[in-house]
This record gives sequence, structure tokens and C-alpha cells, in this order.
Amino acid sequence: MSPINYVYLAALLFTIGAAGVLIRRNAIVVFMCIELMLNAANLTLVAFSRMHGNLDGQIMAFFVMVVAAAEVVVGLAIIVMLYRSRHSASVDDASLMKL
Amino acid sequence: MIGLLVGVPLLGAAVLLLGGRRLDRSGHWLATLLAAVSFVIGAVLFASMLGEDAESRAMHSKLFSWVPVEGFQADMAFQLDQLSMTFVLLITGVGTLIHLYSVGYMEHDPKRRRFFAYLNLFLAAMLLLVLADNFLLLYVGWEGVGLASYLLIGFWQHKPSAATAAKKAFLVNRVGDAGLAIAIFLMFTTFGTFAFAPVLSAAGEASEGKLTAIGLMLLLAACGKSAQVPLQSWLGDAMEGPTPVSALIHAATMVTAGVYLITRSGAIFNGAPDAQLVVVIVGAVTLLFGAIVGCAKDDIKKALAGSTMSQIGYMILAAGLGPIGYAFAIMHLVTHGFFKAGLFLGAGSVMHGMNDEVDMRRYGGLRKHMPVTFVTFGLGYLAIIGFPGLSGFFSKDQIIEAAFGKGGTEGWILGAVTLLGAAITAYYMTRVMLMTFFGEERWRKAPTPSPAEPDVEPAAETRGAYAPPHPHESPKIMTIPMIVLAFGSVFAGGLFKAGESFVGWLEPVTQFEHGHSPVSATAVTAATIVALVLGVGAAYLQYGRKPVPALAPRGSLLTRAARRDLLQDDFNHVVLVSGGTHLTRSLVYVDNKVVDGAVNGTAASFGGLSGRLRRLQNGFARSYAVSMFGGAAVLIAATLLMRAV
Amino acid sequence: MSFPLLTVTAALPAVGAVATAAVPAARRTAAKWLALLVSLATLVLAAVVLIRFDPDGARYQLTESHAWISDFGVRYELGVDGIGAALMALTALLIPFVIGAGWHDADDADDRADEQANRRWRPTQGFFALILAVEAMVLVSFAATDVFLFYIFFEAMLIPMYFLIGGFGDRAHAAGEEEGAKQRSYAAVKFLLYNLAGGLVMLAAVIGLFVVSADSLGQGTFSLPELLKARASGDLTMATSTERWLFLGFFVAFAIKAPLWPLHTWLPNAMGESTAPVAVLITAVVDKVGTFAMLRFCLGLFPEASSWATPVVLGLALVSVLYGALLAVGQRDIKRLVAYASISHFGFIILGVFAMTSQGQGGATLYMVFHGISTAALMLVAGFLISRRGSRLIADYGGVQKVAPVLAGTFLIGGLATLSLPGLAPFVSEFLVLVGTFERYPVAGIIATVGIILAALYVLVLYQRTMTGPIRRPEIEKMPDLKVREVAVVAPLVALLLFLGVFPKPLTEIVNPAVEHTLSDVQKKDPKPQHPVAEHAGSDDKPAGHGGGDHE
Amino acid sequence: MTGMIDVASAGGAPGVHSLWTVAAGAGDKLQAPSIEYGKLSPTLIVLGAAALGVLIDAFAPRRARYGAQLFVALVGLAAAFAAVIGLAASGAGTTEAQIAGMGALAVDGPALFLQGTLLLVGIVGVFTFAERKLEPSAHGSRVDSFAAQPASVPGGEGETQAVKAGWTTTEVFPLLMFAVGGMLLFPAANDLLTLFIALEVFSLPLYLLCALARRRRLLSQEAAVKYFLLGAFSSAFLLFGTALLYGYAGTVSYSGIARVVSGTDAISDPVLAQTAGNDALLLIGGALVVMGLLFKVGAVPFHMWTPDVYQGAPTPVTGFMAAATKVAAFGALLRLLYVVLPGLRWDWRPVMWGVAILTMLAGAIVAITQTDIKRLLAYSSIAHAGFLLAGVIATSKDGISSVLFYLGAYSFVTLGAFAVVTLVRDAGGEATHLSKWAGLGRRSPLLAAVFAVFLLAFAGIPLTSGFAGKFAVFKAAAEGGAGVLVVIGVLASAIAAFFYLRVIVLMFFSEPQADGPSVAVPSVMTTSAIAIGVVVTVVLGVAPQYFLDLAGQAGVFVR
Repeated sequence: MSPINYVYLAALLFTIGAAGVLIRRNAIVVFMCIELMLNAANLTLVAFSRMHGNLDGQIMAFFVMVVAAAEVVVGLAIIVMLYRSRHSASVDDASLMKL
Repeated sequence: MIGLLVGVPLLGAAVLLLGGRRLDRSGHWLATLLAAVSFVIGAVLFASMLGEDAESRAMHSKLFSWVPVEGFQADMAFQLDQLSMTFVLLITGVGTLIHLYSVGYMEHDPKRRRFFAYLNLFLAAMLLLVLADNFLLLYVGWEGVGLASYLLIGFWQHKPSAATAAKKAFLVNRVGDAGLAIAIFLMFTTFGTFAFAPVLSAAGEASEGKLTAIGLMLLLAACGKSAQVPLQSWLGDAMEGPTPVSALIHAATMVTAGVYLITRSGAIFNGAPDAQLVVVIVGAVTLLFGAIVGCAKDDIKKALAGSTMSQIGYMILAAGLGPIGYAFAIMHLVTHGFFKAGLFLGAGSVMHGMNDEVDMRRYGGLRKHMPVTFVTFGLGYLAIIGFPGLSGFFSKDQIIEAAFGKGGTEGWILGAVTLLGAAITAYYMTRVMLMTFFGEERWRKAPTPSPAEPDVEPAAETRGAYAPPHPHESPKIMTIPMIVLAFGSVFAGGLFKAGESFVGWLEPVTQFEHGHSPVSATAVTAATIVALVLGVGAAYLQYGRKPVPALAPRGSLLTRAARRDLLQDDFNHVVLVSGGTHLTRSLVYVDNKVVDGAVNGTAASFGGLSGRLRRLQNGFARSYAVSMFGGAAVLIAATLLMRAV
Repeated sequence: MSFPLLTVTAALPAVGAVATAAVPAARRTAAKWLALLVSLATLVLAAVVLIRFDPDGARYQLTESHAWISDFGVRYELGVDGIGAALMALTALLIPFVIGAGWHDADDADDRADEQANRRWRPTQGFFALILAVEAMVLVSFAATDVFLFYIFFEAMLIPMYFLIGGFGDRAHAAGEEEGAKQRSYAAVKFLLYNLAGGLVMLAAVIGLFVVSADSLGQGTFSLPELLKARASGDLTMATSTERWLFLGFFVAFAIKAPLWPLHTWLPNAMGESTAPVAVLITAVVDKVGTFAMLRFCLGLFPEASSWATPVVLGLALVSVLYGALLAVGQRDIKRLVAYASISHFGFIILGVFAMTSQGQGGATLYMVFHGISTAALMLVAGFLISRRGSRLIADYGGVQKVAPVLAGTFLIGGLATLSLPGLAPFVSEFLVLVGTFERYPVAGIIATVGIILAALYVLVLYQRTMTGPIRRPEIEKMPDLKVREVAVVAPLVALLLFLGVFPKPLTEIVNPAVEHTLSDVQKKDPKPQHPVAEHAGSDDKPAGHGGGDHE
Repeated sequence: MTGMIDVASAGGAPGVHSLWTVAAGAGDKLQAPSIEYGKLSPTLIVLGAAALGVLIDAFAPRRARYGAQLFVALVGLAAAFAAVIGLAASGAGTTEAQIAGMGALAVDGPALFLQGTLLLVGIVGVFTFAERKLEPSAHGSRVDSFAAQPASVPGGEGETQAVKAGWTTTEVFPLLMFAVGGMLLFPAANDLLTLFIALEVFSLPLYLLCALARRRRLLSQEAAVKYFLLGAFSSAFLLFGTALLYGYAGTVSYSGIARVVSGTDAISDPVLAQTAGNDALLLIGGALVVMGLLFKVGAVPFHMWTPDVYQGAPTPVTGFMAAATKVAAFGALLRLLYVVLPGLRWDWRPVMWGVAILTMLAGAIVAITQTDIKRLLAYSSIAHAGFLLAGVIATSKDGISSVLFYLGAYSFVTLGAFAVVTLVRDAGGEATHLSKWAGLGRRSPLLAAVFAVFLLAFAGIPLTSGFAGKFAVFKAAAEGGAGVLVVIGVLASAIAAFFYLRVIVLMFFSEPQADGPSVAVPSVMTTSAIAIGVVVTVVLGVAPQYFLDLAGQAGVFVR
């Protein structure tokens, strides 16, 4: 089966992730959706890497995983902090600043 | 030398104004002295002029180049020819006399120093007007006298009526000045200059249309300054000024400037018959207008003002007749200068004795109390009505003759009008004479408050117990000038008439020619005398025989109209004043609401837009994400679209 | 490279400003004297400029040129033609009077503030420093022959003006202290935004000019002489539409500054709210930059577009003349009245500029100078009057002439100058403008002539209502006449008005050549008088003449 | 669709095969990459200092940390700056410009210019971070504007403990250093991978820094959350775009992609030929990457995080972020558009036009009605992003150098302005509500005057750096045929002028409030930060020529 289909799958995943970010309230879930988008990108990279027959894409995928991990560290720290001060992880509750 | 003529009184004005209080005691004498000096200078120049032969009498003197701008060359330069000379003598002569008179008249006025400063200022401006050798410089004098008259009419500024009258005079004059300005523009575009000599010599070459335009504009100016219809309305109010001012400025000199202007630019009018016709018409209309107004006024000064208007009407009419009339216009101007000044001074003297009462219905039988005044005034009276042998007779007779001399129906009409005018003049002057000096002494009774006369001096009513005035003759310093002027009004005419001396004298400037009158001179004279008799008789019947009512009777429609200057002010008020007020009011509104509103509106609209856009920033991270997502979508779509097209 | 006279002339007040601002709060009077001396020294330098200027010499004299921002093609280029020199002189001349008149305007503004603030907040020093700063910037913009340099100072001068307007108002405000402050800052913001907007439009045009010049000259330049040279030689050509757009960009900015109807509404607010000296600074000095720039830049750089726009501009100018005068008649506030009168006068100036005749433009230049002096005289006296009574409303006065004759007299003279009475300086310029306009556009000339009647109206009405009549109010009973300082401020101005009215020659001689140059830039010649005339030649003007007759 | 499939099947089989063989054959032939340490020294120094900072925080006693951190940070930045100067002097900016780190990083004019600017900004940033005289000293020990114990619950027990103990968050220094390091990489990144990494490297510390405010911690945390989520969201887009571009070109190096885009050399590989034929990949990928960068520069419609984050973050952080992020992001954007996508100019220019116009107008208009000084400056920064975009669109050498100059000028004005904001305080900390600023000019004329200078520079009044920059940018745009953009830009700055004026009016023309804020007397550090701001503003305004030359020489990208 041709690798291009993985690209379509990835696009699908990416869109799902994006949609999740837009509709979910819980910060953690939102964050997970973003991770999903990153991984969609990873999948794309790998797929193209295989199509083009060079390793750049796969190497990049590794980098992205590392970065994602780092992001998780920072992100969770921030979200937990938010949760502790507000007893809620809803991003909509964090709307003191507006206009 | 010529410059001195202007310079001396100007110096006087400057010194008196800047000198401050320390000149309060001596200032008026200084002013009078300087006026006399300028008269002497004038006389000397006159003498030297007589030395020359007729053609080469005109003198020029250029002081410096005034406004030099590429092709527009205005010089500070003077020209003294026979015409100017005539005026110089009149102005300085009468001027000096009136200075003298004012010394007495203004004796108790705290601001006397300033009064004399203004008088000197006026002399300077008036002399500049008649001595200028180009129209722009003339314009300076023209507005200069306007300023002086503004200051003097409004001299008693604490009286609102005076202030208003002054403002009115200046504004109406300004309209005329605009005309003069435009005339100068036209000359400049036509001839590339506005100095007398070149313009007048080249006048023949310009198209008639141009000349007519220039002529009409000059006429407009003349109307303004000489209180001719339709710009006459200011003269009556101008009587708010002290009486010497009325005598000097609003009778003898300034108001005749219009005649000077028209005579001076005769060459232009000669080339523009249409313009001349209009001039004549204006003259004729004003002549009657003024006379009628003069008949209805009870305020002695206003009556005289009306007469001034009408007399100047004569002059303008004469000037409009062209070469056949110029000389007579000037001649009448001079004689009128004498007797009208005399009359005004007389009126002033009467008021002086009647503690500033101006209503003739409160006079009567004053001849016993102030004989000198009575005699001088009487001589002036005889002169103005054209009593045979007195100066008025000669000068006016000449004009009537010239009017007939115009020829054709025009001639007849004009002749008739002038005769009619003569009759009316006789009527209203007799009226003044009788009401003032003859009949019962109405001033002994307390006045009955009169709603009819709104602008009557409040002084009378306000006093609780009425103390009748004690009419007395004025001091020498006032009577002497009156006497001198009386002499003038008696003999000047004959002097000028003798052997056409005056006409001959002016000829080089105004190139005189004889009109071909359909009626003989004697017939005209006879007609004049008849008119005179009729007028006097009518007046005698009305005011000599039966007593004068202390309150003005309601009178006929015409009378009532005449009392209100033939409704001219009402017209002005309705059309100009209230119309203008509404215009300005509405414009102010427009400026605030529309023009400025547009500006503020734009600002406000941005504010509103801002307020609305602000709401998008609703604080929800997810909606921010939406906008990002949408943005990305649009970005992609747009890029693809770009490639597609 | 001789002695940089112009730079020094402009730099002196700038230095003075800094020095004045640095004077400690306690030494208020010292600051005033310092400012006055500096302004007088500047006046001397400006006089030197005027003397050193040779009417028969090159077009731009006393030139200086240094590289500045070569990336933008900007050079520090100074140089004056007759017009510039005259206006520099005017500026330097007026500032001492402004300072003298405003001697106490900025005092005891901080009595309310606490001691702490008293040390830091120094309104007096600030006031005079700002005035000097404005002077410096105005001088540079009159001397700049580099478009960009001019633009920079044209814009920069807004800032000190802004603080002068917003920071220092009349002590007693008709609408009360609080409301007064509000209106003041409104006026200040309006002034700044209005002019800034215009300036930014001009910025776009300036950039456009650079691009155009870069296109056709290889590398862009802002140097006016170079541009004019290139224009004349045809090296620098613009597409008609481009030229028109650029012209508009420049013109709008200048028309706002001038101000021309309908862009005038900021002026009455600004002049009404600011103190009289500042109002003088606005209308007599700063606004002149606008009309000056029209003459120097719009006509010089965009001749074709200028003549294209002339009809519209003349129309607007005429509207300004009449509209300003009529609104002046309708005002109830002395300062606003003067403001609208100024609008009317700026109408005349612009009329003269765009009449494209040597009389018109020469007259316009003289007009700028004389209007500066006459308005200064009128406005400063008005300021003295207002400071005595503490009200700007005409209705609050009447009969002043009785108690303060000198004040009334000078006020009247100022007024007469404003209605350009012959014998006073403004008459010469106004008459020249009218003649110049009439030469080419008779109808316009006649319509404008109506303006002089209206001028008489608003001046005399103002004088009558304030000075004459019976005294109705006790405040006026004990109103003192002019003090020595005030006389010292007004007398020289009056003297100048009289002198220049009789002997304007020195000025005209300096101005004429510059005007001729400008006219040659726009390839315009004075219409020849039809003398000796052929019969039909005059016919075209005949209706105009009659129209005038009907009009009166 | 079908076409795609047989593309894949056609290219698939051999592709698969080749892949295995490569791996099998060359497994042991992996050679170490060659790194030009000299060329990369600035970045390395900063990152090294950052790492050192972490160690210090880990092991040094609490008392010693502040001094040590400050020392390390300043020395590190200064050394890096010196290195940049050295490189520039050795001509690395102009003639010697080259690609370093196996194509990962470019060392050329723009890179060095921006790195220099960033390092200076960093130094000034450190000054403001290290300011300890503004906050009232807690229990005898001086504290800065960062939370004593960020992990603790606001107002909770832990916090009071920490405050009593007088703790301070010295971690901010290494965080700042890491951010600077990432920013140094960002404009120099020469392939999409490095771009992404650099983005994350400087973003993550910023997320954290935003959360560390000592006062108003809820706002601070909220800012952090918003910034983090939206930032991650956008970087996901960027990454996906990267993937697509990789798919299009088969490589992530700028030059490689550019080569394929321009289609200069014939493509032998059939698969590549197929993908390279598919412009959708290229356009969508490019758009997504650009969008990621536009998010960082705060362009409409990706700007909405800006006001909230600027308002919530500790003011020193806001200042640093506002200045540095813009510099780095615009650097990257320039390189991307000029090096990778010049071939697509006609595709992206119109789109960027739209973005620029929207950004200028929206920023200016919304700012009119702001009531919080920090939010106001945030919107102003959006408007300025719009002006900068106008320069970017010029697509000419002048465009590059004008943007560089503008960035230099702008960043210092911003730093100075926010530094002033830190000084105006009342009981509740900084008094950021505009009403509090009323009559500031009466209370402390000098400070007000300084702030006025900054505002005028923002407004682009002549004789300030703001005007020179704006003029440069607009001039470039006009020469690039974007006259309309210039006119709109002019209009926008007219609108913008209004709200800058509002603040000036407030400070000078309105009476001070009774309970108005007091102006804290800062230490030498904030003072010098502000002073530097003023000096740069005036110098670049009055005599910009030297710096324009600098930017002009630096205005060439190496390919």
C-alpha cells in the first residue's frame, strides 16, 4: 500500500487535533489534541521520508518527539499551576483578561 | 513744499495724540496754528501758481517710490494743479476757521485734545486726497478721511447712537471704497498704471466698455463718500458728531470728495456716455431725495444734512454733464462749502445757546437773543436758496443752465428737476429759518414727551422741574468764523462769475465747453427766481403765518416717509442687517455642526469601530485559536487562489 | 563654506530653550529674562540675514549643505530666498513680543500643587523654553531647501506648539476651571491630530517624490535646488497623475496648516483656548509655514499640477475669505473672532499665491509678514484686555475706551490694520493680492474685494461692542490702562505697521526677485495690460466690471 | 487522486528498495558532522551560559545565586556580543557570509545584525529582570518582580512561607538566556528543522517566564496558559507546514527547497518529480510555515494572544518579549520569504498585503479604546508589526535593510517604554490602568517626558528613531511598488498617533489624582535600561545614517 495514504491519514489526524483544540475545554485535553497534531506532522514526515527515500524526515520525527516531550514538561507544569490556583483545568475559566 | 501741506497737519495730529495729557491745555491752539500754517502754505503756492501761465500751472513732486512690484509702480507723489489748488484753499481755509470755532465750541470737553488731533488728521487726509497724483494714493486719502470722519462722528463714544452712527458711516463708505478699489484694478489691467496723467491721457484709447466699467465703479465710490443715493443713508446719522465736524467734514469738504473724483477722472467719463448718464441720474435723484428729506426733519442738523445731500446732488449732476458741467460743479462746491459751513456753524451756535437742543420745534424767536448768529445764518440762508446776487444764486443758476444745456429731452427733464430742487430748497431752508429765529419762543414751555421722536435728547425729560434754557450769543471765537464764512457766502459767487474767472481758471484741467441750451440764460434765471419765490412763499404760508406745533403733526404719508429718510434705513435694516445676521448665525451653526462635525464625526466613528472590534478580544483562548485556525484557512485559500488566477 | 549664519540663527533659540528649561524653579524671573535676551539676539541675527541678503544675487543665498542621511537622499541644506528671509525676519521679530506679552501667563500655575511638585514642575521655564523651541523649528523650516529637512521640522514643531496650547490656557476660563482644562486639551489634541494627519499625508507624498526622483535621476534627492534644476532641464519628469497626487499630498498638509476652508476648524479652538501670545504664535508664525511652503514647494515642484489645481484652490480661498469674515462677524468670543478673521486673511494669502502673478505672489508674501504683525498687535492687546477682565466674551465688555483710552486706541489701530486701512502695512499687501488676482481672474478679484467690506464690519462691531458705549459693568469701572510693559510690547508693532504702510519698499525689493523665480518655475507670465488697447481687447472684462457693480 | 496513487506505486517499489540497501550498505559509514564553532560562537556562548545558570541554581546556595546568575548572564551576553562584533569585523556579515553547521545555520549579514540586536536587547532585559529596588523589600530582603515561589498557590500557605523567607526566582536568568539562545538561532536557521527547534527553544522559556509574576499571579498564570496553548497550537501548524514542504522538496534545507521551487536543475528522481509537480504541497506548506511565524510577530489574525499575554506577564518579561520576539521572528520571516520562497513571490505577496493592511489598521484602531497601558502598548506593537510587514513586502535589498533598521530602533523604544511602566506603582504593584497615569507630568516631569519621547517615537514623530524607521520601511515599500500600502500605513499611523497622544494628554494636561501612583526610584539597572532606550531613540532619530549603512551592508542573505 502506497505511503501517500499515510499522508492523507496524517492530514485527517491533524484536522481532528485542531478541531479538538477548538472545541474541548479541559486544558489537558486541548494539550493532548496539540500533541496529536504534532504526531500527525510526524506521520507525514515519516511517510514522505519513505516516499523520497531519504532519512531527513525520520530524523526530524525524532527531533519533534523530543521537542514534544519538552513541551509536555513545560505545558503540564503550567496547566497544573493553573489547576492548583483555580481548582479547574478549564481554559474558559482563564478569561480574566479580555477586550 | 507740496508735501508740507499734508505733512504739517499730520504732524499736528501725531503730536497731539502722542503728546499725552501735558498738551491738554495748549493742544487746541497748536492744532489751529498748524491748520493756519497749511492754509498759508496753500496761499503761497496759489500765488506762485498765478505767476505761471495757465497751461504750466500744474506742479508735481515725487517723494519716493511707494509700492514697487514688477509693473505695479505706486509712487508717493503729489500733483498740484488748479483743481487741487481750489480744494486746498477751501479745505485749509474753512478748516482753519472751523478749528477756531471749535476752540470755543469744545471748550468744556475733557477730550478736546483728541478732538483737535482728529481734526488735523482729517485735514491731512483730505489734502492727501486732493493732492495725490495717482489713484492709489488718492485711495489712501479717501479712506483716511473716512477714518477721520469715523473717529469724529463717534467722538462722543459713550453715546451708543454716536458709536453706531460712526460704524455705519465707515461701513457704507467702505462699500464705496470697494468700488474705487475695483476701478483701480480695472485701470491697472487696462492701462498698466493708475497715475492720473497717463491714465487720463490714454483714456481715449481704451474700449468704451472698459471705461464704462471704470466709470461706474468710480461713481460707486463717489456715492459712498458724497452720500448719494443709494449710499446716502449714513449722512443723516453722521450728525451725531460735534457740530463743527458736521460743518467741516459733512458739509464743506469730505462729502464733496465724490465730486472731485468724478471731475478729476473726467477724461474717463467723457469716454463713457452710459456711465455719465448714470451719474446724472444719481445726481438728480439725490437732489430731490435730499431736498424732500430736508423738508421733513425737525432736527436742525438733520435738516441741514438733507440739504447737503441735495446740494451735492446738484454738483454730481453737473459733473455728470461732462465738460459743460465740471467747472460749475466745482464752483457750486466751493460756494456751498462757504454757506453750508456757515449754516452749520450757525446751527451749532444755536445749539450752544440752547444747551444742545436740536429739535427746531423747541426753538423759535431766537433772532433777538443771538443776533450775530441770526445775521450770519440768514446770509447763508439767502445764499443757499439762491437769492439773486449771492454766491449760491450764481453757482446754482449755472448748473440749472447747464442741465438744460445737456439738450434734448434729457436736457428738459434735468432742467425741470433742478428747478424743482431749487424750489424745494427754498422751501425747507425757509422752514428752518422761520422755525428757528421767528415765531413764538416755544422753548419757554416745558416739552411734552414725544413718542414720535425716538432719538430726541433725553436730557429734557429727565430733568424733573423744567428750567427753560437761556439763549445767549456765542463767544467771539465762535462768531468770527461765522462772519467770515458769511462774507464768503455772499461774495464768492459773484467773484467767480465775474468774467468766467473761475471757469477760466479750471479750464486747463476740466476743458470747459459751452452747452447749447434750448432756452436762453435769462429765461433760466427767471425760472430759477420764480421757483425760489414759490418755495419761500409756500414755507411762509405754512410756518410763518400759523404757529408751529410743539409736537410734530402726523403728517402725510410722504412726510412720514421723509422723516424716516424715505424708508431707506428700514430697507437696509430688513434686507442687509437682519438678513446678514441670519446668514452669519446659520453659518456659525454650519461651521460647528457640519464642517467641524464631519471632523469630530470621523474621530468618533473610529472610536466606535474600535469599541466593536475590541469585543472580538473576548478573553477565551479557544476563540483566539478559532481566529488563528480561520486565519490559516484563509491564508491557504488565498495562496491557492492566487495560483489559480 | 562661509560662516553658517542660518544654522546659528536657528540654533541660538534652540540652545536658549534648553538653557531656559534648565533654570531652577525658584529663579522664574531669570528664566524670563534669559528667554527674552535670547529672542532679541536671534532678532539681531535675523536682521543680519536680511542685510546680508542681496536682492540681485543668486536665488538661494547664505546656503549651507552637509550630508545627513544619504540613504534617504537627505542633506542638511539651508538657504534663503527673499521670501524665506522676510519670513525668518518676521518670526524673529515677533517672538520677543510674544515673550514680553506672555510675561506672566505661566506664573503661579502651580500654587495649587504641593511643595514636592513645586520643585520639579516648572511651568514658567517650560512656557518660554517651548516658545523658543518653536521659534527654532520655524526658522529652520523657513530656511530649509531640502524637502525632507523641511518636512521634519514642519512636523516636529507641532510638539512644542501642542504643549503650549494644551498646557497654558487663560487663567480665568469662561466655562470654569475644570471645563476649561477639558476644552484646552481638546483643542490641543485637535490641533495636533489635524496637523499630524496632514503631515502624514505629506509624508506619503515626500516618499513618492523620492521614488520619482530616484527613478528619473538615478538616485533620489530631496534638495530643492537640484530638483528645480532637474525640473527645468526636463531630467526630472513625472506622469501627470503622479504629479497631481504628489501635489495633493503636499497641498493638503499646507492647507491644513494655513488653514484653508474647510480644513480650518482646528484654528478657532486652538486660538480660542490658548493664551493670546500663543495664539499669536500659532496664527502669525506657525501657520505662515503653510502658505510659505505652498509658494516654495507646491508651485516649484509641481508646476503643472499647481495650475491644474488653481481653479479649485482659488474657489476654496474665496470661500475662506468670505466664510471666515462672516463667521468672525457671528462670533461671541474675542479670540475666536480674531481666529476667523485670520482664516479670512489666509484666504487672501492663498488667493495671491495661486493667482500666479507677481503682484499676487509678492502681495501674498508681504501679506504673510504684515498679517503677522497686525494680528500680533490686535491679539496681544486683546489678550491684555482679557487678562484684565478674565473673560473672552465680547458681551462682558463695553465702554472700556472711557477708562483705558490707550488700550482702546491700540486695539483700534490693530483692528484698523486688520481691516487693512490704507496707510497701515496690511493695506499694501491686500491691495497687491487683489490686483494680482484681478489681473488674471477678474471675477475672483471682485468677490474677494467684498471681503474687505466684511472685514470692516467685524472689526468695527468688535470695537464698538467692547470699547464704546456706556460702562455697564463694575469690573470695567476700575480697569487699569496699559502698563509700561504692555505699551512696550504694542508700541513697536504699531510703529512698524505705520512705517511699513508708508515705506514697504525695502521689503518688496527683497521679495520681488524671489517671486519672479517662482513664477518662472511655474512658467507663468503676468498678463499684459491692454494699453495701448485695441477697441475689442477690453470687452472680455466688461461683464466682470458690471458684475462688480451689481455685486456691491 | 488516481494520479497520486500510481505516482506512489510507480515511485514506491524502488524507493523502498533503495532505502534498505542504503541502510544495509552504509550502516558503519556514518561520519561525525563538521561544526564551525567559531562561526557559531555567539549562540554557543549564550547557551553555555544558560546551562551554567541552571547548574548554579541547582547547586549554589540561595544567597549567592542572584549575584552569580546576574554575573553569568551579563558576561555571557557581553561575550556573545563581542563574538558577533568579531564575526562582523571579519567580514562574516558581508563577503565571508556562509552556511555553517552542515547547512543548519546561516552566518550572514542579517543573522549577525539581528543577533547583535538580540544580544543588546538581552542585556537590557537582564537589567530590568534584575531590578530589586521597586518592590517593597519583603522582610528585609530585597526582591524582584518575580514570584517568590511560582509553584505555590497564589495567596496560599506556601507563598506566604516563601515570601517570609524572602526567596526569589533566580531561575529567570537561565530561562532568559535559553530564550535568547533560541532567538539567536531563529533568524539564522537555514533549514526548517532548525527553525522549528529554535522556535521551541525560545518559546518554552518564555511560556514559563510569563507565569512568574510576583503580583497579580492569576493574570500571570492565565497569560502563561494562553500563550502556551496558542503557541503550541501555532507551532503545530508550522511543523505540519514543514512536513508538507519536506514532502514537496524532499529536503528541509532552505537552499534545497528554493532550488526545487525555482526548478533550475532538472530533477532525476521520479518521485521527487511527481511531488515537486504538486504545487498544493508547496503552497499549503509554505502558508502554514509563514502562519507559524506570523503568530510570533503578532500579525492579524494571529495576534489575539498578544494583548492578554503582554498584560499578564511580568512587565520586564513583557518588555523583553515584545522587543526580542519581534526581532527574531521577523528575521526568520525575512529569511524564509527571501531565501526559500522568492520564486513564489507572486503567490505570497498579495496575501501578505492583506495581512499587513489588516494588521496596521486593526492594531491602530483597537488601541484607541484601551484603558490599560500594557494592553495599549501590546496593540501598538501589533500596529508596528503591520508597518514592518510593509517593509517585508518590498522584496528588495532596501526592504531587508529597512526592516532590520526598524527592528533595531523599535526594540529599544519598547524596552524603554516597558521599563518606565515598571516604575509607576501604587499599593497594588504597577499602576497600569491609564486613569492612574493622570497628571504624572506634574508629579515627575522627567519620567513623563521620557515616556513622552518613547510615545512620540512610537507615533513616528520626526527626530525620533520611530520616524527614521517608518520612513525607511515606507520608502522601501513605495520603491517596491506598494504605494497603496504606504498610504494605508500613513493613515494607520495617523490613527495610532491619537492614542499615543491620549497618554501624553493624560500625563501632562490632566490634574493628578489624589490617590495617584507614586514613581519608584529605580536602581542603576532600570535607570540605565531607560537611558539606553532614550539615547538610542534620539540618536537613531537625529543621525541614523551610520546605522542605516550598517543595516544596508547587512541586507544580503546567503543562499
